[in-house]
Parts: sequence; C-alpha cells; structure tokens
Amino acid sequence: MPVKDYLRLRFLPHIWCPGCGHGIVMSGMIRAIEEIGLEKNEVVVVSGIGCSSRMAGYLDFHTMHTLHGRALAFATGVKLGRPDLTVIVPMGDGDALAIGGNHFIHAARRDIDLTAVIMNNRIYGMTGGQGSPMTPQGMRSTTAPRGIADAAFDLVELAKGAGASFVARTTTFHATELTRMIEKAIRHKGFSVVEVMSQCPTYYGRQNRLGNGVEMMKGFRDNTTSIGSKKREARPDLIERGIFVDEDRPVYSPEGLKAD
Amino acid sequence: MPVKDYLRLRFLPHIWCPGCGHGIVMSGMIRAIEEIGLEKNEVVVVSGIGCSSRMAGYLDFHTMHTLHGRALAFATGVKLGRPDLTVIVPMGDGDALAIGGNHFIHAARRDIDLTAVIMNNRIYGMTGGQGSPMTPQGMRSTTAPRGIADAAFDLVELAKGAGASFVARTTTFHATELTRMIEKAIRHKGFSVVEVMSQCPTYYGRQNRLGNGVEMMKGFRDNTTSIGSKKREARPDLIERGIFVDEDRPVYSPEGLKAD
Amino acid sequence: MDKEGKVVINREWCKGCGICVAFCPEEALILDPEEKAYWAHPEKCKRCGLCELRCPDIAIELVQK
Amino acid sequence: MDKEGKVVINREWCKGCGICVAFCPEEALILDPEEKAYWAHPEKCKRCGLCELRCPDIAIELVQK
Amino acid sequence: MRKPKKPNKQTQKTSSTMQTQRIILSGSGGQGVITAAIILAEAAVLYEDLNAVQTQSYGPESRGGATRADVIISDAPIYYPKVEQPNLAACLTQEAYNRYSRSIRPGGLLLTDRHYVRQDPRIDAHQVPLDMHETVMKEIGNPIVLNICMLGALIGLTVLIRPESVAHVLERRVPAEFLDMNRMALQTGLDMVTKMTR
Amino acid sequence: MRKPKKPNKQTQKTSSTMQTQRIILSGSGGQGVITAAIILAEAAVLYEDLNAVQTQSYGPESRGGATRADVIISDAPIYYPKVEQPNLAACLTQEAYNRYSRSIRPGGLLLTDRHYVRQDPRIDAHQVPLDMHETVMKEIGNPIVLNICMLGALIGLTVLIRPESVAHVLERRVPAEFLDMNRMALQTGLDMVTKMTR
Amino acid sequence: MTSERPNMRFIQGNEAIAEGALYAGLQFYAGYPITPSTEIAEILSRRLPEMGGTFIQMEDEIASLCTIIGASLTGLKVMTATSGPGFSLMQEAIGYAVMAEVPSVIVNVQRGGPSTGLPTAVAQGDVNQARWGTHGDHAIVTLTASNLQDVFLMTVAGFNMAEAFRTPVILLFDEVVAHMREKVVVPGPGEIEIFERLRTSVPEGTNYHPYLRREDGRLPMSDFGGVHRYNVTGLVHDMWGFPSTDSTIAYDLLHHLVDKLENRADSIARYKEYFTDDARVLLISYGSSARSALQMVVDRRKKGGKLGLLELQSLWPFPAETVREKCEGRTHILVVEMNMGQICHEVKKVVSRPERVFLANRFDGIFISPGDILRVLNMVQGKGV
Amino acid sequence: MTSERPNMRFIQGNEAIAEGALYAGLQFYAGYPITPSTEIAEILSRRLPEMGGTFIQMEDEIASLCTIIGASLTGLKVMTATSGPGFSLMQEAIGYAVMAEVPSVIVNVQRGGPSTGLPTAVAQGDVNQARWGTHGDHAIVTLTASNLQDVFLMTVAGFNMAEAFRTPVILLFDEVVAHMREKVVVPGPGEIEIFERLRTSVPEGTNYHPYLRREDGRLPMSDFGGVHRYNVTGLVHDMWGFPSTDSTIAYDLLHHLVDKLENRADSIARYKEYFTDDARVLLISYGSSARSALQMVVDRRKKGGKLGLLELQSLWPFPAETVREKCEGRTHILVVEMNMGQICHEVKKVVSRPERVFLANRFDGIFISPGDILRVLNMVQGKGV
Ligand SMILES: Cc1ncc(C[n+]2csc(CCOP(=O)(O)OP(=O)(O)O)c2C)c(N)n1
Ligand SMILES: Cc1ncc(C[n+]2csc(CCOP(=O)(O)OP(=O)(O)O)c2C)c(N)n1
Ligand code: SF4
Ligand code: SF4
Ligand code: SF4
Ligand code: SF4
Ligand code: SF4
Ligand code: SF4
Ligand SMILES: [Mg+2]
Ligand SMILES: [Mg+2]
Repeated sequence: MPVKDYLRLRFLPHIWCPGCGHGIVMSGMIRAIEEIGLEKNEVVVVSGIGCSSRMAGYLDFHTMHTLHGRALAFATGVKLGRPDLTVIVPMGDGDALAIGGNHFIHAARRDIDLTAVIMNNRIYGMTGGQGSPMTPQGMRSTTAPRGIADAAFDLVELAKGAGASFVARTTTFHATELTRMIEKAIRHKGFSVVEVMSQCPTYYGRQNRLGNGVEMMKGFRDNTTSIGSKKREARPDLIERGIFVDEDRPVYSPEGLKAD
Repeated sequence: MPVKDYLRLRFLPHIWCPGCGHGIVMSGMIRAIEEIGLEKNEVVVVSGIGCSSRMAGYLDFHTMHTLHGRALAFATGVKLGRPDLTVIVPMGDGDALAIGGNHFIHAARRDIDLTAVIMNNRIYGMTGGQGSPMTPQGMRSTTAPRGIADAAFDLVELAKGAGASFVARTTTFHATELTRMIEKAIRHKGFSVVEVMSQCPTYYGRQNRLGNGVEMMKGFRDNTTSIGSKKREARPDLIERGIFVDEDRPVYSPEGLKAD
Repeated sequence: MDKEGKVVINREWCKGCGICVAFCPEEALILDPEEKAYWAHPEKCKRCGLCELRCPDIAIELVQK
Repeated sequence: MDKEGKVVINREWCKGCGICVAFCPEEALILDPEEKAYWAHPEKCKRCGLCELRCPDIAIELVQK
Repeated sequence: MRKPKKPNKQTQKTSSTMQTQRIILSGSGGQGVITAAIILAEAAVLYEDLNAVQTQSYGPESRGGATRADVIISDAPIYYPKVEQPNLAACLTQEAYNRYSRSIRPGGLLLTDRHYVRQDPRIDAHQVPLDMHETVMKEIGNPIVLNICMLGALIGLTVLIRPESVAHVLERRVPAEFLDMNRMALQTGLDMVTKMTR
Repeated sequence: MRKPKKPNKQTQKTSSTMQTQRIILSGSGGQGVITAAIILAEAAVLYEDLNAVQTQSYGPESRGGATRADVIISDAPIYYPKVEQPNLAACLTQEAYNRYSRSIRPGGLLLTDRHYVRQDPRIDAHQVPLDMHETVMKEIGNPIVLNICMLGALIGLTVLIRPESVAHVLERRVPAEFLDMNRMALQTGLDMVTKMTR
Repeated sequence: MTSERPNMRFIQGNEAIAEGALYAGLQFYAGYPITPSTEIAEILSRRLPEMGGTFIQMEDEIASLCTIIGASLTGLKVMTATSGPGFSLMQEAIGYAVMAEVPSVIVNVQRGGPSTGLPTAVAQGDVNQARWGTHGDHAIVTLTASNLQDVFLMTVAGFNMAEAFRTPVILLFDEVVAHMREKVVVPGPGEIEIFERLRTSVPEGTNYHPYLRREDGRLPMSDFGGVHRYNVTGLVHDMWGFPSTDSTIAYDLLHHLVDKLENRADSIARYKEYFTDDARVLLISYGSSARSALQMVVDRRKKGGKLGLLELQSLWPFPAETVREKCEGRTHILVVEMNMGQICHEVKKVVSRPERVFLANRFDGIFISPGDILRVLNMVQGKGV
Repeated sequence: MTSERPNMRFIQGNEAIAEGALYAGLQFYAGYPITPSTEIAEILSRRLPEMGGTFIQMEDEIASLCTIIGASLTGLKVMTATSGPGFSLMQEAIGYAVMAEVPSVIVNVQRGGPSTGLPTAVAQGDVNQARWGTHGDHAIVTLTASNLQDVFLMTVAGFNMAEAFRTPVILLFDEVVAHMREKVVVPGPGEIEIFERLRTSVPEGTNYHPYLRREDGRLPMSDFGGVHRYNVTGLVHDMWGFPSTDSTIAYDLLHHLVDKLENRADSIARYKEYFTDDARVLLISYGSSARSALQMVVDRRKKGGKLGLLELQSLWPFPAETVREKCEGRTHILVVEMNMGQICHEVKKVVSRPERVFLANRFDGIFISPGDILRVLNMVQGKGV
C-alpha cells in the first residue's frame, strides 16, 4: 500500500511547518509498518503532546493523543491490555525526556515491548522554541537568550543506562536507514528506542541560524556518520548513527518474564 | 565534635526499626561533614518522603523534609538560591528512582552541585515493603507475591547515562568507606551520587528471608567487592563498590558554566 | 530503476519546502513560481524514489505505471 | 589503639539490634538481658571504634579519656 | 464475669440481647496483638454469627511504640467502631499498660503478662496478671504465639466466644506447619485461666 | 476618509472626541502583520498619547493558515479589545481576504496587495488594491518589509497617526542594520497612496 | 451454632474495595503505594492475576492513572487507588479521562491533609478536590460508604457508572473505613447487576464515529485492537475524535461532558436514611463519620430524642434535590464530617433555610465520636456544652 | 504632541506580569513552557539575570514549583508560571507551600479545559481549581485583573501578600489578558509599597521557633543559610517544624492555615466599581470578561440604561461581604465569566436573593462579547433574545 493509504486523508495536509522533519519520520514509520506487513488493526500509536505528537491523529491505526510526557505510561496500559498489538510511541524530545523522562527510564528498565520513536529536533516546537534537554550547551532558545547552560542528554547513553534492550539513532536525511531502523525496532521484542534527529526550521533553525529544512538536513548529512566509521578519527565531533544496543531478552509481563 | 552534637537531641531516639541501616548512613554523613569541617549553618539537608527521608528532621542543619520524589527539585532551588551553601540530599531508593526518577536524571544532566546519598534498601520501607525500582528481579515484595517481574535499575549505570560527574557505591557494612565516599562526594563540585546499600530488616529482610540487620550486613560484606577486584573472576555476581565516575567539570549555574 | 514510473506531486499538500528539490540526485525537480514542487525534468529522473522518502508532506509519490 | 578510651552505650537509644556485638572484632560487646548492648569485656576491646561507626542508633560512643 | 447468652440470629435491631463487648488488645509492634484481635473478631463473625468490628492504631509510630487493636463484638449492629472505654483489655507491655490501662471501664477486666507488666493497684478493674510469656516459653518454646495464648486466656476468662471458633480461624489463617503450635498456645491460655477460675 | 482630530490629552471619559479606529491586519504566518499591528498601536500610545489595544488570533493554526491582528485606537478608554467590525482592514493573502473581508463595516476601508489578492467587488467597502509587493521588491528588494510598507500605506490613507510616530517606534524596535530598509518601506507605502490621493 | 458461610468474609475495608472491584469485573490495576490505600494494591497483586487480570506497580501515581486509561481503551475494566498526595498528582490525567470519556475507577482513601499532613490519620478533606481538582469545567461522579458491605456495593456501583457513563469515577473512602475490619457478605454471581460498556454495533468497514453522541447522551465504544480505528485526544475534538477548535463543537462537547452527569444527578444519587420519618433534628453525614452519626442517633433515640440520619453515598454530582427535600421542616440540620465543612457548604446552598444548618466536625486526625457530635447539637440547641 | 514617557510601556499582558514581578522584587523564577503563559518565562529569561536574579527552566511543572519553594526558603522572592495542565500537576506542591507556609507566587494563565482542551483559546475555568485543587482543607489567595495596568498592580499585590501571609498566591489570568497589548505605566521606585517577609529578630544562639505564631498570626522567618537552623516539612508539625501527630497541634495548625487568610478576606479583597451607585442591574465580572462587561455597561449607559459593574480582582478568599453588600437592592445581577458559572455559584451563596442572580457566560473558546452579555440581560428581563 502506498504511504497515503495509511493516513486519515480527511485531516491532511498536516499542521507541520514547511520543511519540518516530523513528516519524514511519519512516512518512514509507515513504510516500516508496511514492510513488516502489519494490519492496520494490529497497530496502536500512542503519542503525548507536541508538534511530533500530532502524528497520532493523522495515522489510520488505533491512535491516542495523550498528555505531555505521559505517552509511554498510556502505551504501557495499552500494551499490557492487549499484548498481541504492536504499540508505537512517536515522541518529541521534550515530551520524551523533559517532562516524560521518568516514564522513559522506567519503560526502558521494565523492557516493556513498545517502540519509542523520538523526534529529536532539540527544541520545544509546539510552544515556540524553548530549549529541551536535548538542546546542546550554548545553543539559543527563546528561554536561553544567552545560550543554554545545561548539558544535553546523550539519549543513547541514557537509554542504555536505564536498561533499554534496543537503542538506535538516525536522522531525517537518512530516510532509508530511518525506515530500516524503525522496522527493526518494531520487530524487536522489548523496549526499543529510535532517536531520529529531526529538523525544526521554524524555531531551532531560525534561532540558531541553521537555515531552512534543506540546510538543516544537509547538516545531518554532514555531521553524522555510521557507528564505528573511520571518519570520526578526523572529526570526533561527528554524531554516530546506527544500532547501539540490540539484545534479546525474555519478554516482560507483570506476571513474570516469558521466554518468547 | 561527636556525632551526637550534629543531632537535634530533642527528637531522638529516631523512628527507624532496630537494625535499620539508615542510622548508619546518617552517622557516616555526619562524620563526612565533620571531616570537611563545614559549619552547621553552611549545610542544608533536603529530603523527600520515606523512612530514609526522615533523616532530615534529626540533623541539626538547615533541613527540609519535602514531598515524595521531589527532594532534588527543592534542593535545586536551595542551591541556586544560595550557591555558597552545601546541599545534601538523603534519599530512599523509591524516592530517588521511582517517583523521583525524572528529577534524578535531570539533576545529573545539569550537573548541579548537590550530593545525593541514596539509601538503597531495595524496598519501600515507609509504606510497608512494596518493591522499588531497585528490587532485584525475582525477589518478593508485598505487591509482588510471586516475585518481581521487572529488572532493577543499575543505579550506577543510570547515573552515568544521565551524565552525573561523581558516582560511587558502598554499603552500611563498610562504614569507614561510607564516610570517606560521602566526604568525597560533598567535596566534588557537581552532581554527586552515592549509592549506599542499606538494610531494611523489617520488610525486605523478612519477606526475602535475609535475616535481621546483622545478617543483612554480613550479606553486604560477603556479596560485594571493590571495583576491579580479582574476586569477581571467581564470583561475577559480586557487586562492585567504589567510585565509578569522578570528573572535574565547570560548575553549572543557570547563567552559564563557570570555571571553578 | 524503472524509467516507466511517474513522479506525482500533490500540490494541495506540498508546502514548497524544497527538500525534494535539494536532494534529488538528478536535479529532476524544481520549485515552480507558486512554490510547489514540480517534476520539471522527467528525462533526468532515475525513479530512485528519494524525493518520496524525504518529502515531509507526503506530497510526492513515485507511481509505477 | 588508645586502650585508655571508653565505650559508652546510650541505653535510651540502643534498640538492641546486635550489630555492634556481631561485628566487634574482639567480641568485647554483648546484648544484656534487656536487649541493650553492653561493653562486657573492656579488656578485650581494642578501641577500634567500629561499633560506633556501625551503630544505626548513634547509641555507642568511643569516648577518649 | 458477664456471661453472654448463646448468640442469636442477628436481628439488625438496635435492641441487643448480648452485652456488647468492647475490647482493647495492646502491646508492642512484634507481639501480634493486631493478629489476635483479628482472629477474635473473625471467629465471632464467621463462627458465632455475631457482629464484630476491628480497628487499630496505625502509623509509622506503630513501628516503634505501643500497638493497639480495638474489637467490638455484639449481636446488634455496631456503628461507632472505636473503643472509648473497654470492658475487656489486655496489655502485653508496660508502655501499653501505662497508656491504656486508665481508659478501662470501671470494673472491667484487665489482663496482663507478669513478665512484661507491673500492675498499678489504683486501676479500677479486675486485674488479672498471668505468666503467659513464661508458660509459653516453657511449654511451647516460641514467644511468637504469646498473642494466641493471650487470646485463649481472654476467652477462657470471659466466655466471649467459644474456643472452637478461634480454632477454626486458626485453621484457616495459620500455615500448616505452625498450626499445632498455635493450637497449643490457645489451649495453654485457656488452661491457665481454667485452673484459676475453677 | 474620516480625518481624526489631533489627539487630545486622554480624558478617561466615555465620551470621545476621536472616532475610535477598529483595524484588522491579516495575512499569512511569515508576513509580519502582527508586528505591523504592534508597531501601529505602540506608536499611537507612546507618541500620540492615544489609547490602543492590540490582540491577535493565536494558535498552532497560525503556523500554517491565516494570521490576524486586531488594533483599536481611540482617545477614550478601550474596554472590549477585539474588533468585531473593522472600519479599516488590510489583507495580504487571498485566504485572509476570503476570511475577513466580509466582516468589514459597510463603507470601511479595505487595503489589499494586488500580488496576493483578487478583490471581490461585492464587498461594501472602499477597496484599495495596491502593488505593495511589487513596489517593495523593486525598490527595496526584500519582501520582509512588506508589512511596514502596508503600514505606511494605511496611515497615508487614513491619517490614523503621524508617520514620525511610526518612525520612532521603528527606531526602538528594529535592529540598526535593518532600520533604513524599514524606513524606506514606510516611505514607499506613504508615497504610494500620496500619489494616489493627491 | 452457625457454620461458616462461604460467601461471608471478615475483611478490611481496603479488601472490601478490592473484592468489590473484582466482583464488578476489574481486569486491570496499576498503582503506586501510599498509606492508607496500599493494602488495595497488595491484595490485588495476589488476587487479580489469579483471576486472569493484570496488576502492575508503576513508577508513580501519574503513570498509574495514565496506564489504566490506556488499558481501558483496550476494553478492560480498570482501577487505580491512592491517597491525597497521589490524588493531587493524578489531577491532570483525571481531566484527560473526563475529556476522552474513558471509563476508569480511581480510589482515594483520604488521610489528613493538606500536603503530607497526617498520613496515618483519618480525614475527609478531599471532597471538594474530587469535584474541582483538575482544571477546566467538568463534572465527575464521586461515591463513598460507611460500612464494608456498602464499601463493596459502592465499589461495584462505581464500576457500573464508569462503564455506563464513560467517565472516571472517584471512590472517596477514608482511613477508618479502609482499615477497619468487619463482615462482608459477597453476593453470588448475578446477584448484583454488572454493567458492561456500550460497544458499537457498527460493522467493520462502516464509518464509526467514536464521539458521536446518541440522543440518550451515550457513546458506544470500540476497543483498541478491534475493527474500528479512531483517535482519542484530550483536546476538544469532533465526532471522529480529531482535534477541533470550532466553537460549536467545543460548546457541545463541554456541555455534554457536564450534562451527562449533572442532569442525571438523580439516577446517580445514592443515599440511606435512618429514622428520618419523624426526625426533628436531621444529621447528614457520609463515610466513616456517618457511623458516629448513626451511633449518636441510635443512642439519643433510646432516650427519646427525635433524631435521624441522612447518609450520603454519592457526593458528586451533589444530590441537591434529595438533600433539599429531606431537610424540609427540621429544626436543626447537623452536617457531620471530618473536614472544615465542605459538604456542609453544599447543604447550605441547597436548603431553604441555611441558617438551620450546622457543622459537627473534626479535622485534627482524631475520628469524630458520637460525643463530639452531641456536644455540637447541645450547643446549637442552646444547651451549652 | 507628547514625547515618549520613559515609564510608559506598550506591552503584552504576559510582559506586564513579568514587569510587575520584577517591580515587586522577584529574584528567582523556575518554570516549564506552556501556552499561553510561555512569554512570561521568555521575558524573564532575559530580564531576570540582567537584574541579578536567577532564571531556570526545569524538567516539568512539578519541579518548577518545588524549585521555587526551595529558593524561597533561602530568602528570595520567587515565582513560577503555567497554564491549566501544568497547574494541575502543581497541585501536590501547592499543598506543600500552604502547609510549610512558604511565600511563593504561582501564575496560571488560563486556557480552555478540561485536559488539553483548547490550548490557545480563552477560558476562566480554573477558578474553583485554584481554591480546591490540592488535597485537604486549606485556604489560598487568588488574584486576577482585566487590564494590563491592573495586571501589573495585582502581580505586585500578589507578591506582597505572599510575603505578608507566608502563603502561595495564585495569579489567575486568562489568555486574552495575557496576549493583549496595551499601555502600562510602570510606577517609579517607591510609588507602590513593596512588602518584605517578616524576618525573626531572635539573635543567634537563642532558640528560634520557626512555626510559633505571634498573636497577630504572623510567623517571622529565618533564611536557610542564616544563623537559625530549623526543619520544614509538609507533615503536621510543631513549633520547631518537627513532625507531630498530636491532635491539638494539628487542630491549631490547620485552623491557623485557614484563618490567616479567610479571617482577613476583607483586607485581601480587591475590587473595582463602575457606575454602581445608581445601577439597577449589577454586572459582576473579573479578568478579561470584565472588559466586555464594562463595554456593555458603558454602551447601555449611553442609552440611559442603569447598569453598573463590580469587577472582582481577588477571587479567593471570596469577598463575600463586599459582594453581598453591592448586590443589595439590584433588580438583576449578572455574573459574567468564561466558565460554567464558578463565581456565579459563589455569588448566589452569599446574596440575600439568589434568584436574582444570572449567569452570562461563554466556554467555547470564543471571547465573550458585549453582545453576548446583552442577550442574556434581555432574556432575564423577559425581553427575549
Ligand atoms: C503539562 C504540560 N506542560 C506543558 C505543556 C506545553 N507543551 C506542549 S508541547 C511541549 C513541548 C514540545 O516539545 P517536544 O516534545 O520536543 O515536541 P516538538 O513540538 O518539538 O515536536 C510543551 C512544553 C503541556 N501541553 N502540558
Ligand atoms: C505522592 C506520594 N506517593 C506515595 C507516597 C507514599 N510513600 C511514602 S514513602 C514511600 C516509599 C518509600 O520508599 P523509599 O523511598 O525507598 O524509602 P525507604 O522508606 O525505603 O527508606 C512511598 C511510596 C507519598 N508519600 N507521596
Ligand atoms: S514548529 Fe518546528 S517542530 Fe513544530 S511543526 Fe514547525 S518546524 Fe515542525
Ligand atoms: S521499615 Fe525498613 S527502612 Fe523503614 S525504618 Fe524499618 S527497617 Fe528501616
Ligand atoms: S525519483 Fe529520484 S531522480 Fe526522480 S525526481 Fe525523485 S529524487 Fe529525483
Ligand atoms: S519535499 Fe514535499 S513538500 Fe517539500 S517541496 Fe517537495 S513535494 Fe513539496
Ligand atoms: S548497634 Fe547500637 S542499637 Fe544496635 S545493639 Fe549496638 S548499641 Fe544497640
Ligand atoms: S571499639 Fe572496637 S573492639 Fe571495642 S567494643 Fe567497639 S568494636 Fe569492639
Ligand atoms: Mg522537540
Ligand atoms: Mg527504600
């Protein structure tokens, strides 16, 4: 099926700004689902609040648009209520890691079989460009006119430290890789995290003079590299893409672990 | 000054059960403060809610007994309000890592200059023995009559993953080491985490047939070892004690980092 | 690549971000005066589908004939 | 170790947990019939202070003469 | 001792044929007085068709200090569930005794254990000091069943409910391996007062 | 065009000597109509001693669709802050025009840009289509100051407030490097209508 | 001598809640421990999996409520339990359940507040919070009870209402009721009617409108994972559950959310009367304090006093009609509660002669006694203390 | 022509809040962004550090409030700002600030609820939540305003009251007021009195009792880091701030917490009157809807209508005396608000003839207009629509 057939056409075009990366993530996610061959009725998408979280409304699955930061908690209920369903949680970086940080680390610890796709645009898009826990030190946001003082999380390290059994990172530029990684994440039994570096030209790009969506995607192309690539010897600042953790563990259920 | 002189004698003896480890942590903390030579008026102790958190009331410093899980947020306000004061946060494992997990990872990320002393008794003592995120898989709690299904956090890994600049672990048996580590943690500029394995004979010990306080402390002696010790070759299940991270970084302030 | 396919642009959905244009390996796309993507050079197009993959607005489709 | 020091037990605070007794390297302490720690063997005591360090009730003090 | 009639079918009227029993059991955290209170009340409800309500003082303070459990037994409905003035009380520690002995209804029955409690002769109650601890240690060897022994003594003294009813509850509640020990403790308590009263 | 008197000292009475101006500026997200509205209102308040209130439609929808800013200018106090029926309006996109042109007060003034808007002759208003976009692109070369050009045209047409007042606000608000460009745009707008009306 | 009846139990209030929930069909529980509600979780952690249900302890109260809302959408009957501090944390998600119309049962075993307050003491201070704790206009169902048989029954009723009205229901008990033990006769299967949520009969392929109200105000549901896919949101939404800012849609939705409960206050109302026929003094109470009130009424009746008791079992929607009616013609009305007069204010608002309404209360952590109430009655009757 | 006055500003409501807070002495702000309050944080992130204060963006609203409470104890003037969903999350910590008596200012710029509701639309639906959102009996101060000069002044008043009464103060504004721009004249230094918290005069070494109330109900504070060390807790506590379960202590403390505000309702009350002297119809309103009400009054006055407006600026403690008094003798009272009648209910409770009180409201996200109000007036006066 073409991507469009997974959308609720009535509600499109979507509200995202021109050049926003979230739409690329949405279509990548659809392709991954198509690739796996899941029926629409087998998929539940649970999101929080944020530009990224608006994704739920557009997708023709069972969808839930919940509260800022709480998507993983709602998703936990859905998954435990119907363990046979595939539950995907598209999240913003603020949603997942600021207000939602606790549910994130606990979902990772429990290793519950959910797929968290985190659209990391390093900013709060929906509320107009405040810094998130993923905004790198020194960058500007509407609440950090002199640059952000705090260090950002390394999402991959945090997910690992909390116990996630599948952790990957890619970008909206790497659209094929994106689809492949989300596919692997969904197939993985246990809590999977896919960090997708996504662009918010409207706020993050504009405030930090990173250009429009095109320019920002060129940045993703030029400033990332595959795990273990030699390029990092010359340029250690390159951000690594790839699958960092992929462990097979017994499947969590509150009744006790089950070998799968 | 003897340990007693740091206590509000009017309110003692304390409410902790016979053999509870929290009192050992309290006296270790006092010794560390004495060692550093801090004036009582220079120290603020901020706790949450739990047996461990009752410590604040007994200590003759500026003390705040706050809300379950929120101690680090309150402490952040105290520290930023008076950066010259030493702010110590005694916490329970539930307090720090269940309801308080988000504030924990964000304090670590910000690397704010607080000392979190986490009394890890692997149980909710105050409410009568429910499992915490530190209760190992398979162990019993009053809400897990068949044993706990979830994996526990590795507190050291979580703190590292979130970006803490000082991370250490010890036990109530290793009382000298305990004092020394808390001392180092307080001296450290930045967010320091000391996990102290502490015993709750009343609930954790009884439910899991680990014996009384004495037996449980013997367990700490026999089932832990120093970082890098050869003993782990023979017994990889031994838990490591020691300082896992100790990095010097510029000191966080919301105004921007300051070289110290 | 199947030179038979067609790149179809949904002008209602296209927001003119230029991503498809910028990253088309063959420079087969342009933004027209109304700031909508336009498949200006079908002859150059390799039908690689990258434009479809990267369009944030699901506004490009590589339709197989 | 200063054999001159004295181990003083605060019976009001001691809860009889037995930790000091169990971990005294010299077996200088016992629990008395009222389940309070008691420095029964000063002569064995090395004044190492470990009992003080480990007492959860701040009920033991090694007082220097 | 007031001797209640054999329990009737519960009438749900406010008029009562049985003198309502207001009982306080008290001691320290580990002594199992709450368990004893529950067993007593449950026996009354399930095996004697009486009404019973059990409450307890509850809190972190119960970790260290005195524990108290209230039981009201009646063949009439019970509304207010707390005991303000017990007509029966048992105190297993001095602290509990000091705290609760004064609230007893004048002329009530106050059971204590000589091992733990020194009685104050000024209390206006039938004070019954027993060597329960000593006897339990001697005959059973495990202080854990002191509470059941106390229960035995209490129902032996008052004919509150029949010992069989308590035994039934023990069968349901106590793990098989401890059942005999508990039965013995119940009997021990009963025996102690039978000797006394006969 | 109604020609307001020179502004008086604000009287805080409900009686008004100046016809209250109710203005809607509308366009799409990036066109700066909100900024124009703020500048207009601020100039009225700070440099003409008038009262002014500015509000706007606000929401995630403003990300894509039509943006609208309301300004009320009066020498009397302003209570209800929204514009229900503007006597002045400017529409910089067709969408905005379609949405807001009908609400104009009969006989009001409706400014549009020929590049973006095709006017509907049925609207009961003095419709003034200008080539602002074209002129700005030709004379200044940057569409970003279209909003200021529109402001120039608006105050040129209505003598709402004096151009100097707007210029003062521009001085305070606009970064030095863009100030000239903005001044030019203001003048361009003024000139366009001066040519027209004189 | 009576032999044991198999369905007669001697249990704690918290166990009566757990058993009531199971009887009503509870399938999913998520919670976080807090005194004095913890035993509910402890009991269900054993009982629920035995019956094929799911128990999970979450990282906090916020997650607990969110989790059961998620589970409810898969078609399960769900519950969480907490006490004051946790209930405060749940307020945002309560609003979500209201807005998205998700059947869910939330137990608040009240303890002394505000803040950490008196964690092990009895109080009834969260009555108004149950009504107004979350932001925005809304309505809510709140039930309570004074004895364990009624605790059981009200728990069942709570589940029934949650499913019937697609709404969160607050079961507002208190420490005394929760920790007290007394007899509960568990009804046999079928003895009490159990409601299932209305499920859509629209067949697969037909356009199902999850938020299209029937003329009776009810909205048939479809379980996640079923044949109908739709959107659920906390935003104002249209009949597809898709966000909308249309003012007519907003108006209709908000009115519906309030009206579906407030207009049914009568059918939701639960109360009991004792000796009210000829009572000159009417006591109004609820929860454990109603026991003390009833004791006082019974005691005074024995001495010839013409007292009666109206025991409220539903607090919200406030049973205004019932209260107004029952209060007519009494010389004194005494509201007995363990707070500073939260229900007393409601009573004053609805009766014709508010000056006859008095408050007999305690809020110091001590359970109110019949003597406490009598003292107030003496005072308001001009007899001094 | 008037030249620019240096203290005259043309600013947004959210900026007026920020400027008012700075004028009142704000030193510490922690917050989490949420529409429509975000600009407050954005402005303060620039302005506060310029003035030597501290701004921090926290991980969520719970942390934000906890952080400012901690900072307040070091002696600073503190504030946070949020909107409905964040305000719901703050409820537990609001109770803590009440119980521990920590001066703190909490801004809630209301938007459409319940739940995520209508995030960018105007509403006044959180009025009762401000009063009752946290668990347990307590009292609270809530202020609001309808124009930006008053927004500035009420913000200053809020800080003053927080410091004077050792209490959290809720500044309950709404989207229209927050996003509207108009003139604000910033008073010169000293033009408005600024309160500092009462600090203890007890010298070092003397036994300082942080929670020993003076006969006037005030409790002198000592800053953390100062010479007096004491304990702060959310539990019921004695005069040392140490937890206690003593019922007398609990009784006194809870009464104190409520009485210190409710008994001062008069001195806390803030309101404005327009044309009330001879008004036969009295409108009562607050926040942005008071602007529409005033417009309607002014418009009708021009046509000879005898209408007046009572604008409430303090909502809690409810100014019952004032409202009762001002309502005497009117033919109709119209409460104008953007919710389902939350203040209208309070008005009905206190006036002598509640049947004369009517509600003119909107809650559909559209700002209420003078026309909306007029329609209601026509209806209640029997003139139809
Ligand atoms: C409890 C609560 N706090 C704050 C908000 C306001 N809010 C909505 S989305 C958002 C952040 C969005 O950022 P992110 O999650 O990174 O998503 P993005 O918009 O960047 O895709 C915030 C702060 C809210 N809706 N609820
Ligand atoms: C919001 C809230 N939820 C729950 C509780 C109940 N509660 C008090 S302490 C505690 C856990 C204590 O465990 P831990 O933090 O490990 O400390 P410990 O008692 O074991 O030292 C809980 C769940 C509470 N006080 N507040
Ligand atoms: S604001 Fe940023 S994140 Fe939101 S839709 Fe626009 S570009 Fe995307
Ligand atoms: S319950 Fe456990 S943690 Fe709490 S005081 Fe007792 S032993 Fe310590
Ligand atoms: S299919 Fe490939 S070559 Fe053709 S237009 Fe798209 S990106 Fe260019
Ligand atoms: S990428 Fe999509 S939205 Fe962007 S210009 Fe191309 S077709 Fe249009
Ligand atoms: S360790 Fe302390 S409390 Fe324990 S027995 Fe020894 S003196 Fe007593
Ligand atoms: S000082 Fe050392 S040797 Fe002496 S009693 Fe204490 S532990 Fe034993
Ligand atoms: Mg983001
Ligand atoms: Mg613990």
